[in-house]
Amino acid sequence: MTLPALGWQGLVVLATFGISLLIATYCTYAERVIAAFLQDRVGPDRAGPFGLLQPLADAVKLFTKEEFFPAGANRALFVFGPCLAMVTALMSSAVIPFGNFLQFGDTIIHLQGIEINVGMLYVFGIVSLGVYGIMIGGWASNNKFSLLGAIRAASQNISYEIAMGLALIAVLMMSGTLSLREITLQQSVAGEWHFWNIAKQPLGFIIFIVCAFAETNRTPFDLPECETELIGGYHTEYSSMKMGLYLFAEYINVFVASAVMSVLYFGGFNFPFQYELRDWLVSSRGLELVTAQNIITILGLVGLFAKIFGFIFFFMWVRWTLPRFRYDQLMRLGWTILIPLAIFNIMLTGGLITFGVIK
Amino acid sequence: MNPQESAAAPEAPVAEDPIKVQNARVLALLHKLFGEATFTDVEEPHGLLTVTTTRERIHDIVAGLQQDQEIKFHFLTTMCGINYPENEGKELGMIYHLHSLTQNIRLRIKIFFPIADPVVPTLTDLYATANWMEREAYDFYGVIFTGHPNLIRILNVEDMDYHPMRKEYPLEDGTREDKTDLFFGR
Amino acid sequence: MSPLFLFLSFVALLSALGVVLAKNPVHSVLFLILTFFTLSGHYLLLNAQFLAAVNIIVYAGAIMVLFLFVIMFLNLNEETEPHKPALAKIAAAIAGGSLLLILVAALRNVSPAGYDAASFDSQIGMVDRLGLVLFKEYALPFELASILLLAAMVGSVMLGKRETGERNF
Amino acid sequence: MAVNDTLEGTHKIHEEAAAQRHGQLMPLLNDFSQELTTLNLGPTHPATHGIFQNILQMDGERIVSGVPTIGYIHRAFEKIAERRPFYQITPLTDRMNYCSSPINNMGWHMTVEKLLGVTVPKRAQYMRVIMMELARIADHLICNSILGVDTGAFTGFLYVFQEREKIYEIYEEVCGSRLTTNMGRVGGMERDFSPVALQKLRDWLKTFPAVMKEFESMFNRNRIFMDRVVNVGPISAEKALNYGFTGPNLRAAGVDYDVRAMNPYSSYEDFEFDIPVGTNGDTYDRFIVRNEEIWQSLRIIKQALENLPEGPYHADAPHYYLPAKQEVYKNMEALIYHFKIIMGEIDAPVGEVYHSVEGGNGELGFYLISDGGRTPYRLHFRRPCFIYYQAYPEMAVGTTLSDAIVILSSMNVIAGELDA
Amino acid sequence: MDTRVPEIKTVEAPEGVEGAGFFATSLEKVVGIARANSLWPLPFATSCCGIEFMATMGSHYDISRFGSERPSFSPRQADLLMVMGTIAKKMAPIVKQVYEQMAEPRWVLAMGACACSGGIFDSYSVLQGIDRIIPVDVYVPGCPPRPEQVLDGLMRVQDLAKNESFRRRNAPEYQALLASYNIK
Amino acid sequence: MESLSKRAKVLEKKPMTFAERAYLPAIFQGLTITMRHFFRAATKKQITVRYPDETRPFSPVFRGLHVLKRDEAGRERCTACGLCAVACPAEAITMVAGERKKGEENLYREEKYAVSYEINMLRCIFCGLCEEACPKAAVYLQADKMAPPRFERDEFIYGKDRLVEPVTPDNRSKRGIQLTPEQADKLRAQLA
Repeated sequence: MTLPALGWQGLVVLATFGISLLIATYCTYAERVIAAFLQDRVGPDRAGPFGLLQPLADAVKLFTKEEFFPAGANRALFVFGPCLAMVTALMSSAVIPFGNFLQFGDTIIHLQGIEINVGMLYVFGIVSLGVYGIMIGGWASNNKFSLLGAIRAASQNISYEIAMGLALIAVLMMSGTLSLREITLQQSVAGEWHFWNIAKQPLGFIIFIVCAFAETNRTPFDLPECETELIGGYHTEYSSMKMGLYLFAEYINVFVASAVMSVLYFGGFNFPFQYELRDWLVSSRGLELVTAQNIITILGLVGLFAKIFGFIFFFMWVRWTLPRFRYDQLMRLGWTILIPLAIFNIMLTGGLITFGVIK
Repeated sequence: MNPQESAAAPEAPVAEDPIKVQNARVLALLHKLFGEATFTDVEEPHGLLTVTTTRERIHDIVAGLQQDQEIKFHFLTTMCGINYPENEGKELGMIYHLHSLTQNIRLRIKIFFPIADPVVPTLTDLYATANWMEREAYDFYGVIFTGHPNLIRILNVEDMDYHPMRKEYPLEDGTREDKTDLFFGR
Repeated sequence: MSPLFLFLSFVALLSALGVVLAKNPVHSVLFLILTFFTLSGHYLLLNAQFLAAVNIIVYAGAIMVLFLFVIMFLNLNEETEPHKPALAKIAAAIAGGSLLLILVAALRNVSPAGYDAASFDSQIGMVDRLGLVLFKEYALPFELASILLLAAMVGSVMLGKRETGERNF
Repeated sequence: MAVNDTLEGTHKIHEEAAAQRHGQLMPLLNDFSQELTTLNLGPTHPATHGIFQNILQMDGERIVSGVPTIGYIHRAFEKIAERRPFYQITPLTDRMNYCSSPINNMGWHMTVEKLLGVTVPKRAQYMRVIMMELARIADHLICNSILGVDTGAFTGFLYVFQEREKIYEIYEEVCGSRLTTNMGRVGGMERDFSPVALQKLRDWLKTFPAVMKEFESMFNRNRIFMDRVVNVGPISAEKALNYGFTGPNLRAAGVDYDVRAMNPYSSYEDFEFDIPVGTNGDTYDRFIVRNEEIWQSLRIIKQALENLPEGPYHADAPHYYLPAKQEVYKNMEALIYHFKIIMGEIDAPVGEVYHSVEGGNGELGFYLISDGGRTPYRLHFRRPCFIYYQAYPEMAVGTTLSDAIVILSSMNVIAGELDA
Repeated sequence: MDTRVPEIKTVEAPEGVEGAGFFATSLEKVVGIARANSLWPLPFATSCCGIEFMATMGSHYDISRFGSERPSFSPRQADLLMVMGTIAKKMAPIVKQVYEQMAEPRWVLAMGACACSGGIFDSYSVLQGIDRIIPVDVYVPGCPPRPEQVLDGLMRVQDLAKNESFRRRNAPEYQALLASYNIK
Repeated sequence: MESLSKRAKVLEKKPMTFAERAYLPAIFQGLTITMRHFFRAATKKQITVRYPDETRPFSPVFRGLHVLKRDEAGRERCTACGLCAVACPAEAITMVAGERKKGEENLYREEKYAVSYEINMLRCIFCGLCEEACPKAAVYLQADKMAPPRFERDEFIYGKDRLVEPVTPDNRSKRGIQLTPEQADKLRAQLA
């Protein structure tokens, strides 16, 4: 890789980072407005036009709020907890292929932070670390509600990781690669008709999305922080931006989960008839192939974000509709329903691949 | 005006007030079970049979009424204390409202006792619901229920040193500053 | 030896020491997780990406969470730590020393083989390669391991089974 | 205590005090083994809504024992009532079960009317029935939707709260206030239903069933919700009676005791309605019994509205019912009565009377002893919450923390009524 | 119909925070506006007023328009302590403790007659106004206040927040105010 | 237990069907309901009243802030009889009565008047008993005004300066006895 290309790639990484933060920030706003609309309300409308400055107000307020260290809390870990939650949340978006590539002359910029051939495992590993932020924070708070929240978070995340992993394996069996980019590209190959993975893996997708809800601690699986039982759960004792980091981390996780679902099951940056469109641009509009490809890439990028926002909306929609599970019911759902279903899905996929029904 | 009258015993003669008949029946039963001398001041204010007895008998009577298969006073509606400072030797009282759901008969039993010796047997062994009612009576009037599993204040703070519902204690907070009006004297 | 390797080794040793020396068991666990991270770093240096990721997922992401879970639940800390008798300390020192001795003796003559850049296969640590090796050459141990896991699962189900008459979990 | 202390410090003092005071009752509290933890649920916990405290002994997430402490908003109703003339007690009753204050108001008025021997005209009785059933709906709506909130579904709460707003509007048209209504007077209502009020009521009767159906379809057969509530915190009929349960909580246990049917007051005998009963008294039963009672209340309101008789809206009792304002300005006799009533110089008969109405939470009783003065000599309120909340520890023991919260909110414990 | 109050005063700093050292720089102004629009309430609801607060949260009034729909039941995260309902003497220490646990900047809104002054409950067991134990910034009269009044009260708190130095906590006046309540 | 009322309606708990056990139908039902509300909120008129900018209509009998009425000639109606203070359950009303002096007939309607009349709005529970108690149609709770929130305790003692309604006919409270148009015109002329 040439140095300018490396520089461009660095910019892409930075952009990914920035976009994650921006989306997380405005997720708080979206959450409020969507919740309000679902509930026949209007949501924040007094901070800036349509209340668009609401997240900024929240952020500034949180930054200038007094720091607290609860008595008996482990200070180092108390600070470390939210930092870890934030770091792990941000790390996972690095391998998401947000777009194909842009080509300017000889420089090719892949719209992906970093391409590694075990991308999916990377995401999975980072996500599995996310729970440490919650656990450490909850434990360091020296509060029983926090500890209960932390314990719930730990057991919930471990349990649902298994089902999630098993659901992924079915995708892997079809794709034969762990690279997210490869998986994306396989879902649409020029000249061939390819379905998105959702058509081949409907059951796997349902399992995956349920697990995604659980991994991001969203209703109906928001037991670690459920307000009516544990007050705030693991972040009960946190004030100021440390609490803000936890909230942020949750939204970034939602964003990443949405992105991963879009990439794995909904074709990532592919959109229907993209190659036909490219060919049409070249043939009828007289564009160069490179330019046409760049346009397609940009459109794909926009399309992927549309998918991601759709999923984020779905996350919020569900959150404001459903009651939450009880702790033991949640565990039972994970272990006795989702995991067997996921295993069945693997067997089914294996069978279908063997008999050549899907590829 | 008293709708309770309408739900009367069906076998009551037409001529008589059904409530009166029913009350007479209950009273007869009471006399039969516990003896006539046990009850004084038998009244029927607004159709509700009211008897007064002594604290020595109250536990037996309530237990007997609860176990009686004919009338089945299974339900302790409420109990409350009362304070008549003028009645020498009977300053404090407890008033029990029993209810037989199956026959829809209510019964009010009163007991009175001196304020210097406010000791009453508990009913918690008969009715679980008596627990807090007795704690409330203890809290408000200082009635001591022997045999109560946990006779401590329920509504007021633990370190309160008087029983506020007794007539001698004032209602007001005393720290209220914004009341300058003594003119209209309440 | 690249500086990265040196750095990772340094951190690995330091955090491994931390595991043993930390007073607070929670700190110990956190040091252990750090150790696993550095080990994963080493795997990456060895071009074993899959192993690196799996190491993080399985060890750091799952097993250590359980460790932490248990420690938090038991709420171990300095006050509740039972005093260990001197004999146990001496025995531990001897046992540890022996282990060190054996390790040193075993590794004394090992000379790390350099690699031949010409014949180096960059795909050696990749998933598909690993899978082939695992399912061809080591199929039997692999299946045996799965039986072991199955036994463990059955055992845990038995342990976790609800007593009759108990409500909820 | 220092500012940066743990949250738990909030109630540490209380915890210790409570542990001391419950020492002899709950040996567990003093002598708990390593695995048990003590958790303070309340007084400021979000799920305790009102204010009461539960000190729970937890084994992991399971509750081993619980000790409730109440009295955090004890306001000395009974003592205040001894110092207030009869008509000034109405605002007090508002604040007892504030989710359904009209029922309290009417119950109190009927008690006084019983003492005074005043007969209320039919129209006023029907008006009272309408307002009381509206209040019951409002009460049950809030209880059931809060149960939804406590299981994590906030949206249903906001949907039905809009209906509560509409009920508030009707209250406002009828009496001039939204929540603490101070509605009605001894002897009838303070004013007739205005045309606007009747129109609002009719409109509401048209739109409400759809919302209620929607609410039910969001919860009634939703497995997540059912799993949370079915067989959670059951109580048998015998136990419930022994604990003095009344109202929906008793009916959920299968006993069809309803004051409206057993001892009808205010013309309840004129109306057709069913008494929904549950089967085993669990949280789900309490939920569906309340939902069904809302439908039954709607039935009653419709009947009362259809058959609303013409006539005066208050009794002809010049000694007790304030004369019309126009009369007061002109008529000397009316002015004298006006003064006498306001100054509390009416001659209430000596006597004692117990009257009960079916409140939002059960049998709401008023035991009034009058010695002929301007104030009651003794006024005891039979507050259903206070009586049945004692059963809470027994219902919660053996369940999880989440269940305990659901049980608590399904019991509909209103702090104002609990502590009086 | 004009339901607004004709005589709303322009903003005034609460007792103890006016005086020297309280000049608002533009940064402080920005922070003030941000804080004003993000007041997370801690609903300390004990009785009737709590139900009216629910109405304020409800669809008809929607407190979220003011950025305050996230009730934080943990005092650490709350900016505004809304005391709603009767505070009995048994409850008083808890109110005080919750206030002490809140992180600066913190404001207190006493909602309803009971919290402000005891209301009709002039009895031995009721605290005659929470300002005997904690400093109150805004009083909302009414029993219970209408949601309109609650929103008015919230806007008064916003006014306070907008015009306040963010070094409020270190100001000697504020320290003196807290000291007078025996809050460390 | 036997039936007490003979009108009991037993609500059976039906066991869950397979579809219900599979979570999804109920979830989709819930999601459709909320989505319907979402679109209703996004398209039709919203329920929310944007308070300081819009206001909700109050009922004409709403019990809001007090007003001390004047009569059609602009004289204070209150005669300081004290009934309102007696009727107040919160004991929030205080007044000092005074004798009307010669030459004050255009100020006070009756021979006795309230020299000072104070309502403690923090104590007041807006129950309306004072309005009901007033024999002179003097004190009313306005339907269109509420007691505003304030920063200081002392500001809630409403004296006559804030309670007595303005003389000008257009600013009179709509509650209670109102001026006829002719009376208003007369008063307007008088003021001018």
